[in-house]
Amino acid sequence: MGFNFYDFTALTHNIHVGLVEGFSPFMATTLEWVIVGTAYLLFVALFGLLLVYAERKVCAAFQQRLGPMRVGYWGLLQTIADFIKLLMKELIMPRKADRFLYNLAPFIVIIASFLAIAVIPFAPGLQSLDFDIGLFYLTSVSSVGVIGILLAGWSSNNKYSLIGAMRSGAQILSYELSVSLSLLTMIVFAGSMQFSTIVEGQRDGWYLFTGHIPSLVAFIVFLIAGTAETNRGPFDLAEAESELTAGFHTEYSGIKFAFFFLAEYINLFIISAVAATVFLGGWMPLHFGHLDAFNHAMDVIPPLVWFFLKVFGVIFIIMWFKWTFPRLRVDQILTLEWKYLLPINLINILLMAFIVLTKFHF
Amino acid sequence: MKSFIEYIVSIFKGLWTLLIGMKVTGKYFFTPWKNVTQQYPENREKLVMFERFRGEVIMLHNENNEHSCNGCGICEINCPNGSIEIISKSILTADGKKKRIIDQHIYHLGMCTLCNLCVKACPSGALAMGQNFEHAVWDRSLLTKVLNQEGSTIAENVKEE
Amino acid sequence: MTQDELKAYLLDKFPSAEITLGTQYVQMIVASADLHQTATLLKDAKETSFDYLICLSGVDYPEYMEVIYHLESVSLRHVMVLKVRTKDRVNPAIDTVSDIWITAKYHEREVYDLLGVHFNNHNDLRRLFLEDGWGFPLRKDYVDEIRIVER
Amino acid sequence: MSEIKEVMFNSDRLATDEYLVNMGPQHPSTHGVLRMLVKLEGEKVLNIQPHIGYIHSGIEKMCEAISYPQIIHLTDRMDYLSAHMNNEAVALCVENALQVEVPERVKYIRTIMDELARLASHQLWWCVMGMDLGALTTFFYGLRDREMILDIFEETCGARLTVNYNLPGGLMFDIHPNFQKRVKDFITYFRKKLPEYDQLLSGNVIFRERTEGIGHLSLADAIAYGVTGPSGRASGFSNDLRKHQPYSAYPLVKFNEIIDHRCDTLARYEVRMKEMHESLSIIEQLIDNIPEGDYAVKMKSVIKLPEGEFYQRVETARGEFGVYIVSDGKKNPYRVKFRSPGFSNLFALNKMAKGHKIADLVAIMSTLDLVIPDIDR
Repeated sequence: MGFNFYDFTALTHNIHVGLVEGFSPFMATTLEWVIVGTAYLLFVALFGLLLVYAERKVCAAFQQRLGPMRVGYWGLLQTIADFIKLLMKELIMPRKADRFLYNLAPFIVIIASFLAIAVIPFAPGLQSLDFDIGLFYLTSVSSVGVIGILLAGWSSNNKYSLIGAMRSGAQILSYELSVSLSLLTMIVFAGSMQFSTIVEGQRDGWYLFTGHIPSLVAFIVFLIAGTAETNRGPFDLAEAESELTAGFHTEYSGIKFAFFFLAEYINLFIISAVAATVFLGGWMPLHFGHLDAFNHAMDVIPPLVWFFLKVFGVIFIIMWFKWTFPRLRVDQILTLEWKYLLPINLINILLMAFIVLTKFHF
Repeated sequence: MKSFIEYIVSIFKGLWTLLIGMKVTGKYFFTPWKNVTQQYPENREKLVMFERFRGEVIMLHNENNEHSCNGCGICEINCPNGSIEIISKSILTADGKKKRIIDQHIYHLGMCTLCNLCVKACPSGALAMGQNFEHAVWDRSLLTKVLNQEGSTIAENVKEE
Repeated sequence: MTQDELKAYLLDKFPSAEITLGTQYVQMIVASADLHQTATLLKDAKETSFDYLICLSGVDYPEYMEVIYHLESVSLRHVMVLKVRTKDRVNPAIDTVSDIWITAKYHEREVYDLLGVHFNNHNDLRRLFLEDGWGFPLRKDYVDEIRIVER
Repeated sequence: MSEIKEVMFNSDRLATDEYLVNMGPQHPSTHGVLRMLVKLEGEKVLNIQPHIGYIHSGIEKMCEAISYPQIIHLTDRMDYLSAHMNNEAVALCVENALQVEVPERVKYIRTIMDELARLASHQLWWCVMGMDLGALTTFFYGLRDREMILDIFEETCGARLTVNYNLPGGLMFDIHPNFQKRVKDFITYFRKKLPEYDQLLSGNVIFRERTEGIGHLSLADAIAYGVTGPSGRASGFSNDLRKHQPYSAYPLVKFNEIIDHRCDTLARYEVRMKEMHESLSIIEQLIDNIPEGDYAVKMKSVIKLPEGEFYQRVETARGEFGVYIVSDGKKNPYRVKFRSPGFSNLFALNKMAKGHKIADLVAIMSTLDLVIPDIDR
């Protein structure tokens, strides 16, 4: 059972074979579920904490500050301390809140994020679900989260929450369109919705470079729409703290608030991971056509590192948006989608189809 | 057609202004050594307040534990919020005369607005503003201070009241 | 208009009012019955056109209550002080000028709140800072043994 | 089915109700304890009713019991961002009443300090404006630059915010030996930073979309509501007292009164941005020419004003500040009234924000630059 840092296929395959041989089929499947589920839970919790820390440090650097410095070396343990604090906090519920929906909402939000993370290919062999409709599945499950946000806003019996939830609903419903259409552009180019095929197709060059202008446009549109999808950056209307105090999660405290908070960062990761996979070649190292020496040098860096480098690059850009731009107003956010992004997207798809048909791409 | 061109131009102009904004924040991100944060409790040793900084009212004492307050009460009158109280006592001087001198110069830091009027008004220059600004205490009564030190006496050259 | 010209003009226009040249501005004291009419004239007349109410204050004098209007003309740049007095300390009432200068609406609420001067025809005369049932703290006979420490 | 139809089309059962939202007393964008009852229809603001008085501190009543130098230190606590101008208003009022002529040096220093305070106030306004619109980074850039002014204040006046630097007849101290150098350093530094402010916020397409044509306040309304200061000047209301009733060293300096006729949020924003440039140029004209002389004239230890009424107007960062002192010849005033700019400005909010979105209400409120203790007094 050799451990290969460049290809996890053998490792995962061996674990699977070992389980099937050692246990009954039912037990083997159950154990596989448990192992995969625990791995994802651990990854999400740790990566969420890391992202929160990264966000605080990045925003501090943009603002000429230092950020958290006290807990641990350079504040490394700060988010863990915050998490412990959130765990110990009292769960407060407004008296006239809809008890069931109020409790359900954070779980819907976080489950939607968990479902979406399942199809992300981290490295060769390190992907739990490799559908032939991977991208389709991802766009559909990630939009389930908005139901949780709407429920949270409605059930907590707070006027600010309700306004925030309604804003969020209008926003995510519109921007889902742009996300899907920009991904559709790339599906047209890649000819597949399966993540493994998409990544494999970028062996000789990332789609961002090989797809000419349409894929560049699609990338920019995807970044903007993705930022809006995650309720972040200049699109954080749903929790606009200068207008609605905290928007849809005003009334949540303790671990339920932590769920919303964590879900926001997982969504950020998912959007960045999809951008990295579809446009920047996923775990594929940076390759240029026939520069063999350069390509070999790039191959030395393991795919997992490549993947996270790209993801962090995209996350950094999205954070850069957030800490630079003022927030849009609710009608402007819809104007941007319906009057700018959507027409651009539609033309872009046509252009991409034309390029694919004429084989004009690299 | 004209409006279409305007539409296209507006997109690019808008994107350009956004990029300019990102340039500003990006410039600071990539020059982290220009950060302006002061880490306060850590830099306590190096932290020097300005000499005129008004942190609290203090009474100046020289090396012989002498101050120059003769207890005239002008600071008490000039204080806008009653944070100074002067308690005087009468003693017998060497030549047998009765004389009123200061017993306690009581200062309520909790009521003080640090306006500097008492220091400005003091005719003998006995009061001054101290630079200490860390006044947090666990008990409010600790904020009431006696400014003349234990056993201190009035300096020789101070004009008698 | 200079202060002297303004004084002469006002003396001509409002013979019944008491007009003096104060240290800074021309002062005009009108009877409370004439206030609304006088204020309208001061604002609308082309020669004066006092369209900007700088400040509206109330003072409680021993014999009377006084409301003072500092007026300025934006176009002509002259300032005058209009005063109106009422002897009634129990139920002082003065006509509102909030229909002439909108900002007076809130300044009058403040004067009502702190001095208890009632403004007739004011459409929203509620207390501004303090609770209902509080006294009128800027009156000289106001006592509050808990909050005011005499020195 | 008929049941559903009844619910859908019977207006009694599907009645719409007005949506009342309490903004404040604790709300991030009211910058203090201001409470507004906002009537909404969806996102649209129908009516705003400000409720004030949460930090009413009775300064006017307090003033009746204390002497004039003591009043000055209370005015620090009203509009703490224009503390120096407020102090100066009372000092000028007392000096005018006593017919005291202060030395030229005092006038120069007071004017420089005024403009520094105005700059500090506008800087804070700028960063908070950005924060209200969601650009959090502006907050730190504004505060970073404001720190330099506060250091100048701390070195010369002894305090950063509640400076209490004026006394009737002069100043509390002479300027610190480092003062001129520090101010000049600040001017060169800030001249470089101001274009950055424009790049970050003023030029930003999102910002312009958020502010252009929002919160219209016509000239007639501005005068009727008594909206002064930069907010009034953005409606074309020429009300800069530094020009119209110059005091201290303002008659000696050349500067422009910034007037904009666009009347919207963007105009109010740009008036303040341009005022920062004007303030810098005013300081530049004065800083090298501070005449030698005393920093205060000798006043009696107990200041008694002659019987009468005295009114002094000064231009603070927020607009026209007035002090009305009624004296009966004693050492305490008989009555003091402060005409605070924020008080009049606040009540024009309803006029401006009606019909706009909640997000615009926040933007409009931040361009009015409200300081709540200034309103409540």
